[in-house]
Amino acid sequence: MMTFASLVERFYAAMAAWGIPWIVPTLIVMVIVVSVVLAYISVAAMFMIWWERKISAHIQVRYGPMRVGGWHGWAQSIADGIKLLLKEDLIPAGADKVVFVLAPMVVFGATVAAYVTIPWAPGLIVRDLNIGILYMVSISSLVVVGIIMAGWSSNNKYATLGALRSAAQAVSYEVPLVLSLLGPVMIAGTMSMGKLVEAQSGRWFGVLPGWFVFPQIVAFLIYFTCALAECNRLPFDIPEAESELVAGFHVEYSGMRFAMFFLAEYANMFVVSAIATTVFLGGWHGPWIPLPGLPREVAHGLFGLVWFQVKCYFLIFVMMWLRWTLARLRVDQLMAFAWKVLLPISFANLIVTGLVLVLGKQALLYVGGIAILLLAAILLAARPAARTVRVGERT
Amino acid sequence: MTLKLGIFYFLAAFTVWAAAVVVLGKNIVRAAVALIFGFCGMAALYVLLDAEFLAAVQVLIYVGGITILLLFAIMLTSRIGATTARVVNDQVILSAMAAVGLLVGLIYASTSGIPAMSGPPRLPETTPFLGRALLTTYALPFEAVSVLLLAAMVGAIILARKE
Amino acid sequence: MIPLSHYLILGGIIFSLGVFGALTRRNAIAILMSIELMLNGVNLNFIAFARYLPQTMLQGQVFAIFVITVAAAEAVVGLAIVLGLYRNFKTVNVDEINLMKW
Amino acid sequence: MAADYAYVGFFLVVGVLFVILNIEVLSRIIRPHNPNPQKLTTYECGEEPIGIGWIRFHVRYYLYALVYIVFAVETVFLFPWAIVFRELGMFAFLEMMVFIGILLVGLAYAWKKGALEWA
Repeated sequence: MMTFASLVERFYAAMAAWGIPWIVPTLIVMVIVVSVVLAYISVAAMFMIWWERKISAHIQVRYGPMRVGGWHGWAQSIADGIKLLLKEDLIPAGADKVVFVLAPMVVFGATVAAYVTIPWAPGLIVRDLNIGILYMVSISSLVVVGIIMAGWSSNNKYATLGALRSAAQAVSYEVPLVLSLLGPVMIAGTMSMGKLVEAQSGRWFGVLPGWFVFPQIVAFLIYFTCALAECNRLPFDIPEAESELVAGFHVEYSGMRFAMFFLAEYANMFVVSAIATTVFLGGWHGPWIPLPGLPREVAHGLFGLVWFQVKCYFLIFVMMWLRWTLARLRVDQLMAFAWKVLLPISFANLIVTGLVLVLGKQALLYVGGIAILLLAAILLAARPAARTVRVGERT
Repeated sequence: MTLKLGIFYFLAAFTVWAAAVVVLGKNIVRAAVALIFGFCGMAALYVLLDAEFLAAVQVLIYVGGITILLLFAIMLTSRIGATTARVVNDQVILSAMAAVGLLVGLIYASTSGIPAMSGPPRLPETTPFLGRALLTTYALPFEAVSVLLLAAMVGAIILARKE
Repeated sequence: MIPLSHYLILGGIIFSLGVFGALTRRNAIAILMSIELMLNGVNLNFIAFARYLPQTMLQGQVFAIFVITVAAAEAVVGLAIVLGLYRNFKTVNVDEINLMKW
Repeated sequence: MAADYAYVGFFLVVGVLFVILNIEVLSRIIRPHNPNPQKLTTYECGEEPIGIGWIRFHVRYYLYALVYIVFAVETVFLFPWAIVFRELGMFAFLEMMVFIGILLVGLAYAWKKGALEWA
C-alpha cells in the first residue's frame, strides 16, 4: 500500500527534523518489519498445522482436534508448541555437535530470508529486489544444504539416508521448477516480483484476467508439482517416508530443535505458494470495490492483501488435499518422473513460449499444434515399459 | 560511508575465517561446511559491489550445486572413523613460504601498481546488460560454454559409472 | 566508498589460502575445495574491477560468469576422477597414490 | 540497490537469532536436562545401533547431482536471456536454441547411459 511507504517517509523526516542520525530510524523500521514477518510466519505456521489436522480428519471422516481452546480445538498448535518447548533437548553422543546445532539455523534463516521479496499487496513488499525470482530460487537452495547438514551430523543411518534422498530429490526437481518459472519471466521481461504482478494486470481477450496461468498452464502445473517435491510433501515424501526411514533427516532432533524444522517446513509451504501466486495467479489482483471513507489506494491495498492470502491458502489447501488423496511414489518412479517427464516438457514449454513471443500471436495456432504433437510424442516415448518386479528386488 | 566500510571488514573477516577453516581444518565435512559459509560471504561481497545477479548465481551454483556435489563425494569416499589422520603432506613449510610470497606480491601489486579509483556512484541494473553482452559480444564463448558443459557431463558420467 | 585495493587484497588473501591448501592437503577432495577458493578469489577481483572501471562495460562480470561455469565443470569432472581413484586405490589421499611416481 | 540487500542480510541474521533464542534461551530455562547413555544413543527402532551412522552409499546420488549442476549452470544463462530476449528477437532465440540443443544431447546421453536410472 502506498500509504505504508509514505508513513515510513514521514517517520524518517520526523526523525531527521529531531536531529537524530539516519541510522536510528532505519534500524527501527528494519526491526519492526522483521518482527512483523516473524510473527506472521509463526502464526501462519501454527494455523496451517491445525488446519492440516482438521482437513485430514475431515477427509477421513473423523473430527481431529476438538478439545484444546474450545471451538474446534483452535488452540491445539499452541499447546503443541508449549509441549515442544518443555521437551528435553538431546544431542546424540556420536553426533557432530557443531554441524548438528548449525543445521536448523541454516534451514530457518534461509526460509525467513525468502520472505524479503514476497509482494503482499500493491506497494507492500519488504524490498522489491530486481532479481526477485532468481533470489527466491537461490535462497531456497540453502535449505537443501541445511538438510544435508542435519542428516549427516546426526550419525544415524536413517537420517543420513533421508538427507541424501532429500538432496537428490530436491536437485532433480529444481531444474524443471526453474525452467517453468522462466516462461512468465520471458513474457514480462523482468525478474522482480512486484513487476511480475503488475505485468498481469491486463486481460486476455478482454474477459479472462491477465494472469500468466492461462498462457502458461503447462508451466504452472510443472511448477506446482515441483513445489510439492521441494517441500517433501506427499506424493513426493520419500525422504521422510515413515514406513521405511522413520522420519528422515530429523530423526535425532527433539524438542525445540525439531520444532524449528517443523516451522520452517510450513513456512516454506507458504513461500512456494506465494511464488506460484505471484508468478502465475496474478498476485494481489482481483476484483475490489472502493470502500466509503477510505482513500482509493488503501482500499485497493486492503483488497489486494486479502486476494493474495486467499490465493496462497487455496494452493496450500490443495497441497494438503493431495496429501490425503495420493499414495507415495517409489524412489525410482520419483526420479524418472523428474528427469524423463517434467524436464522435457518444461523445455518444450520454454521453446514454445519463445517461438510465440518471437513470431507473434498468429504463430500460436501452428505452434500450439506442433507442441501438442511434440508433447504426445514425448509422453509416449517416456511411458515406462511394463516392468516386472522380482521378489526381493531392492530399489 | 564508514558503515559500508565496517560491513566490508566484517564480511572480509568472515570469509577469510571460513577459507582458513577450509584449508586448515582437520575434519573434511566441517571444511565443506565452512566452504559453504565462505561462498555465502563471497556472495555478500558481490552484493556490496553491486553485482547482485552474480551473487545469486554464486549461491545457486556454488552453494546449491558444487557443495552438495562435494558433500556427496566426501560421503562416498571418506573413512570417517579415521579422523586423527594427518591432513597435510610433508611440503608444508615450502608451501607456506610459496603462499606467503605470493600474498606479499599480490598485496604489493594491489597497493602500489593500481591507482586509487573511486568508481561510479551507482551501476544500473546489471542483469539485462549481462544478457545483452552474453548474446551479442560474447556469443561465441557463450556457445562454447554449452560444449564445455556437454563434455563435462559426458566425461563425468563415464568416470563415475564405471563399475 | 571502499577503496579498490581492499577488494584486491582480500581476493589475494583468499587466493593465497587456496594455493596453500592445494599444495598441502592430502585429501583430493580438500584439494578441489582449495581450488574452488582460488577461483573465488579471482572472481572477486574481476567483479571489483568491473565495479570500479565503468568504461570496461561490465566485462569483469561476464568473465566471472564464465569462471563460475568452468568451476562447475571442473568440480563435476574432478570429483568424478576422485571417485574413480577411490574405486581403484581405496584411498583419496594423493600422497598414497604413487602409481606414476618413481 | 545494495541497500535493498541490507534487508536480506538482516532477515538472515534475525532468522538465525530467532532459532538461538528459542532453543538456547527460552527452551533452555524451562526444559529438563538429565541425559543418560541410553538416551544419547542414536535411534534405530529400539535396536542397539551397529557401527556408525556414516554409511557409504550408492554412486547414483552423485550422478543426479552431477546432471543437476550442468543444468543449473544452464539456467544461469537462461535468466538474463529471458529478460532481454524480446528486444533482441529471433537472433537471441536461435542462439539459445543452439545452446539448449547441445545440452539436450547431453541429457539424451545421460538417459541412454542410464545415469537417470535408479538402479
